[in-house]
Amino acid sequence: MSSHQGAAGVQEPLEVFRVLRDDGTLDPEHDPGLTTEEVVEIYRGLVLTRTLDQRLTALQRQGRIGFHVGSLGEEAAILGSTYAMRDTDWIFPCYREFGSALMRGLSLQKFLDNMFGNANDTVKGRQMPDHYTCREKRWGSISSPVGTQITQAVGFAWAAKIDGKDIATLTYFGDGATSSPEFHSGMNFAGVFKVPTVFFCRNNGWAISVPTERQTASATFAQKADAYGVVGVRVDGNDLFAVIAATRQAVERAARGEGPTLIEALTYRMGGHSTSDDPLRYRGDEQLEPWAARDPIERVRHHLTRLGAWDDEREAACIADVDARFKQAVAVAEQTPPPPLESMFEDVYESPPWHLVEQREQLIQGPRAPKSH
Amino acid sequence: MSSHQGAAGVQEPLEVFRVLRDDGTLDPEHDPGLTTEEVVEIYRGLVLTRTLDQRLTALQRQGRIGFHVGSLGEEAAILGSTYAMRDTDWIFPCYREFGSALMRGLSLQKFLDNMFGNANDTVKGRQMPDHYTCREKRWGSISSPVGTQITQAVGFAWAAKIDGKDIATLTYFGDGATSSPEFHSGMNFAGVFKVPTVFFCRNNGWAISVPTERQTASATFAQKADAYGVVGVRVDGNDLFAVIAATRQAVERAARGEGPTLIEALTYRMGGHSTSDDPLRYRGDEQLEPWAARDPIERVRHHLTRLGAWDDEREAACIADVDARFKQAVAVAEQTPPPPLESMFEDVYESPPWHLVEQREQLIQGPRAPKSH
Amino acid sequence: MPQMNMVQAINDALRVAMRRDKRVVLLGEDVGKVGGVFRVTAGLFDEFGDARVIDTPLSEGGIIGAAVGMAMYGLVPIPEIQFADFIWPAYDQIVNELAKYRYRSGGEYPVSMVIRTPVGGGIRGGHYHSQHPEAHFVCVPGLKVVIPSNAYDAKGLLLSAIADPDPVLFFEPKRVYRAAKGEVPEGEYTVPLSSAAVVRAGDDVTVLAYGAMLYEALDASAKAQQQGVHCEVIDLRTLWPVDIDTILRSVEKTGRLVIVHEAPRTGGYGAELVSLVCEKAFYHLQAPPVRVTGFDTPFPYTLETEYMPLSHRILPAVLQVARA
Amino acid sequence: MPQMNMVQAINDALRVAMRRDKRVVLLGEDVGKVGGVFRVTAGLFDEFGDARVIDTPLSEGGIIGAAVGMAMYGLVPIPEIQFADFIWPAYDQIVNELAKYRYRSGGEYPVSMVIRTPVGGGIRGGHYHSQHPEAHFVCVPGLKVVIPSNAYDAKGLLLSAIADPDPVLFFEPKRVYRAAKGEVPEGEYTVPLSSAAVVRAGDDVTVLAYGAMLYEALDASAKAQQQGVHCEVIDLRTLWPVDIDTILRSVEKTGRLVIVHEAPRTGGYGAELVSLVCEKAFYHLQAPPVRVTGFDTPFPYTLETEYMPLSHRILPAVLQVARA
Ligand SMILES: Cc1ncc(C[n+]2csc(CCOP(=O)(O)OP(=O)(O)O)c2C)c(N)n1
Ligand SMILES: Cc1ncc(C[n+]2csc(CCOP(=O)(O)OP(=O)(O)O)c2C)c(N)n1
Ligand SMILES: [Mg+2]
Ligand SMILES: [Mg+2]
Repeated sequence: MSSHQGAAGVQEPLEVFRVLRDDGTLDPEHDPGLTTEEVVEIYRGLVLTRTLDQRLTALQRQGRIGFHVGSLGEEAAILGSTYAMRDTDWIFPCYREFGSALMRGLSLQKFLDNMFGNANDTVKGRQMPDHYTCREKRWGSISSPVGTQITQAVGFAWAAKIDGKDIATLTYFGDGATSSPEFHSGMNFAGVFKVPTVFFCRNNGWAISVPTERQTASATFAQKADAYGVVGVRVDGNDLFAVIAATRQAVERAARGEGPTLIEALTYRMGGHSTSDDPLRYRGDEQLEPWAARDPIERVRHHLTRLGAWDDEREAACIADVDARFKQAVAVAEQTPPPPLESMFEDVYESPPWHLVEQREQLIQGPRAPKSH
Repeated sequence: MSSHQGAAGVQEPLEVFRVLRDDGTLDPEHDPGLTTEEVVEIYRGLVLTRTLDQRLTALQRQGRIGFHVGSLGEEAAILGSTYAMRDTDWIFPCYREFGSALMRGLSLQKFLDNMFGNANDTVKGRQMPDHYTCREKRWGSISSPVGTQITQAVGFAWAAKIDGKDIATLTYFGDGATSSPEFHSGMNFAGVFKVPTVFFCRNNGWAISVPTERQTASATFAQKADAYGVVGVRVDGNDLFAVIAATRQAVERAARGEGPTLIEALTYRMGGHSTSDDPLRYRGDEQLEPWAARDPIERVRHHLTRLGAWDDEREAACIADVDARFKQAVAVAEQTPPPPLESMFEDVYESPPWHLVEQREQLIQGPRAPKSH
Repeated sequence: MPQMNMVQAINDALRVAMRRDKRVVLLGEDVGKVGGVFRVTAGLFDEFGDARVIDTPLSEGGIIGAAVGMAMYGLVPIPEIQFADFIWPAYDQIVNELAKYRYRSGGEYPVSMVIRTPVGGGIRGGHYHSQHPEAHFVCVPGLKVVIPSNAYDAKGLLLSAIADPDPVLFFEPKRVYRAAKGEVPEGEYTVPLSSAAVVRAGDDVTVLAYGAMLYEALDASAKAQQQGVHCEVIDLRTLWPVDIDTILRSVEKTGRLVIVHEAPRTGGYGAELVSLVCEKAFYHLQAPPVRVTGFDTPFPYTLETEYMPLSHRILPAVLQVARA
Repeated sequence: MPQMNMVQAINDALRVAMRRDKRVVLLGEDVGKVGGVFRVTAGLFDEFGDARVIDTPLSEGGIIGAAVGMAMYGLVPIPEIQFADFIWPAYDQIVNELAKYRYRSGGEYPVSMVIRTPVGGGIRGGHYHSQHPEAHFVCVPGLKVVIPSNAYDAKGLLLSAIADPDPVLFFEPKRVYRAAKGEVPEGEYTVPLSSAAVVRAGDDVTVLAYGAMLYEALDASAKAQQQGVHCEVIDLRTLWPVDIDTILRSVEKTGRLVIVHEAPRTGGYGAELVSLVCEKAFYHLQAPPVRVTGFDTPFPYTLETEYMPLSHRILPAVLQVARA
């Protein structure tokens, strides 16, 4: 059976995999079988993610941080897929998945340190906000250029395979990134070498102002898998349980040595591209409505409420808790000084060659910039 | 109907389109309807192409030219597709299609001038052999880097579309080139903007020493079209009539405003990658046998012989004619001096800026290189 | 004459060119409906439509490759790369194709276009929204490299670049996109390529600068003047082919040279300027030429003002060279 | 000691590294079964198998991107780019990712590898099989750039590069792949990075060269000697970070400088050398430094020996500088 037929055999191309029904119950055939406690735990993460998004956007509007790129509306796709990966697996992020990093164990404080680019920032104030790193949690390094992490995720998982270790990688990217050369090479190499990578495409409808129909003429992103002999699946990205189930299947496939999976998570970017963007220039708010009606967090809440595991009181307490922790972390981050001058010259190489030593001295001996932070 | 289904509707992915039967007759349903004279004319081109290939390889072995990259076994795919394009259409070649250029009207003399890099070479002795240009025949410029012509062919056809002209482009590339970023971007842009480009993939089994199964895990190259919402077809590349019919359909589709087509022509590289390559290092000669049995030129000859339109005598005369013309062209090319020194500084810009004027004077006033040609 | 900032002046140049010549088309990411992430193409989609102001898929290589084909056809493409930091996926098409097309085809296929892209730091963009990559293009035969420092030049240089028969990299110093305001004539006019401007006359030290750093050079020069050092500040405007005559005329007068650029020092464009001056005016030099540049590190975020060669770093260099 | 040419020496270095360290893997186009189009990896596929000597699909960006991921995992990838002319599709991964990884991750993800690629002209390859692109990499903070001129150094430098914690571009001058023969020790040894070699001592003119052009510089220097001009010829071996001390020591002695490289002059690496010397030894210079380089055109085919800075062009430059 050709891989073409193989992929088609799994599902028709336009079919969307769903588990969480409108009435809040789960399709028993595909229910990933989480305990209620586990679902509550993830739900708290969803609330944390959304609340932080709102608070960070406010901080940016106040001019206290320079930038934020949020995940409004995409929380279930992001947290569900990260949840489904094993602890031993590695995540290669795009720039929109702070919810994933926090779920993996990046501390809120470290996250905020990065948003302020202070001396405690894991990336030493060298990158924009939302470009932290968390190696100890097997979570990658964020690059602004679109798509570059994709081939890297493949190389990492391929290396593990060469090394005989059962480790998979998951890489996040958007619909726009499917047009990048890295998507093409990453999928192709993964297909040829049966690399255990999960390609997780957040199809959120937009690449800044460019809509998906301008990104590709293919009917779906999932079907692109077929061009690489890779299995592709299309999942309701606003359905936490479907995302978990589909990602788990992909990891299991990887662990069985069957290679990569492309998951297209159908979701929607409910905010602007970032705090620098004004989506009203190119998109009417009415376009949000159908998606608001299928809000990924509301849907889990409905499910939990039905089970009696959540209510307004717990919701309020949860948000209050986030707010308190956030306030505290912001206070610390804002008081932390900027990285020291000499840190600018560290990590270019393992140790600074003569020219960087010279330049470091020049900077330190020289006058300070007037608007230095 | 989604494009996925559309493409699938045309043919099953593994089906190969054929017209010329083993007995030398044509499948009447798909017969492109050429007159016998037309077929004879193309056949002469096939013989010309193959004979030149052999003669040029010999010249290289004698050290009279530096390099040759031939098309042994791929002649029908190359000439058939060029034949099917309208005169007003443009060809964006790879490096292996001198048969196409000659068919379009590049003179044998100009071709040989390029092989010798002499003063009459259309590219002024600046590029390696087999890297000529023929704009007056709407035939592009050859680049050694794999795949770069693909997006350019798309841009050209797109420009014609913007300009309201009924012009299509055909671009040649190999199976290896499908892994390049240019294939991905070219197919994607063409799909999104419904650009009238014919993507002609010569699947000749190899990218130098790398076999197709190392190039992609997809069962066919044609099915890659689907990832871009583009129609893909798989054709017997050793069947002149099938290649002509499939390419004509693609051009007609383009002319109707229906956009691009990807044609995978199944053929085989019967020689080394180029005169620099020794295929015995990675491929047994027995692998050639099934393909030799379906030699694209023999098959047309069989067809013509059956019609009484060709015989051994005509074959011998045809080859003798090629040889005579070749000898004559080589003699002229070999006697033609190298390009003048100052030509090195032309065409970097439309007119040489101060620094190139300076450098030109330095070179001309300075000593000559000992091994100058 | 209307007052415009650089964004408006570039927008105006594009409009002028598109009105006059149907062959001019814009393409890039977000250049259409939204008018560019810096609003440089604002309003052009509405005026000229989707066929001439084209939002493309996210592929810089595809954008430039397609533009090469468009230019071969006879259109005049003006592709935008959203940030210069994202030009690298198109580098192969630029270096191996665009720059060499005329040459490699023996003149049969001249391919020209203007690649517009915002460059430079000072907007808190970290190392992926601050690069200033002129060195990567000046070293490629066949390309021209242009960078305006003010609104008037931006429009005039862009109109020259669009009319130019060769491929031009048109760098837009985004730090002064809005700050560099001035009078800009309506309609057609050009500022010729390869002509530098002496923006401040002086006899003591020649300061070569361009783009956003020109203002820093001017600021430092004003401060140097208070200490009795008179700088001649030259806005190069075209980086390649550079206006060597204006540079030499100045250095022959001052005998002292300071070069300012944001990009890292090593292998930077400043090295070429030092070398050219040494080759052509060595015996006029009374002190070693000095480069005031970004450091040899990726562009940082929090410390960006310490990284950049701002006035506070130019001034001591000028004084040192003057007194050497 | 066995005699080896440069191809054999590099092959031997790879074998030594792979035998000693299972983490070392090779990947690239045609590096496997066929052993590379220049046979540099010959025999390694047979010895180490398909998982460590990997023929990849045709995508340089994929090769380097995957190698970055492999290095993050902890392997020691040695990707090959078949010709340096084809490195541009990987330029984004090299410039924006590989070079910046350690920095941008605050040191959490050091990513090192050795990218091997044949460079330079003289093999009748025209402009797509002759490029010598060091300038495009020396200007990128975070990269190291190495180029041997002989078999001994090739092996020793490659073993150093493989052990180095930073990413290294390892350029192989293909014009002398087979001609540069010499004694090469078996087994392990290293030639340290960032150390130049004085290959000919002299008091009159310092000549800086590297790779295939070193032989041309030596030839010109021998001829200059017959005219009474004594050149000190330095093989730079590592282009960045360059061994500045060795250069300065020589220039402080000779006061005269000639730089030779195949790449085009403008924006070339020679400009950085001129600038460094001017900054650090200006008052020792008794004549303007001269660059003898490829011309500012794409690399031609028929006229390649006229294009390249061979001995016949170096000699007059040396004499001119000596007598200036
Ligand atoms: C190579 C590259 N080109 C352009 C950009 C500018 N840019 C940043 S995000 C973005 C859109 C990405 O869209 P998508 O991949 O769908 O991800 P999303 O932002 O929707 O999550 C663009 C064009 C970039 N960062 N990198
Ligand atoms: C970008 C690039 N990488 C590598 C090469 C070296 N190279 C030349 S031809 C070739 C194989 C191409 O194979 P394919 O596309 O199948 O075309 P074919 O030669 O079989 O016609 C390679 C790797 C190149 N020319 N360009
Ligand atoms: Mg998106
Ligand atoms: Mg092939």
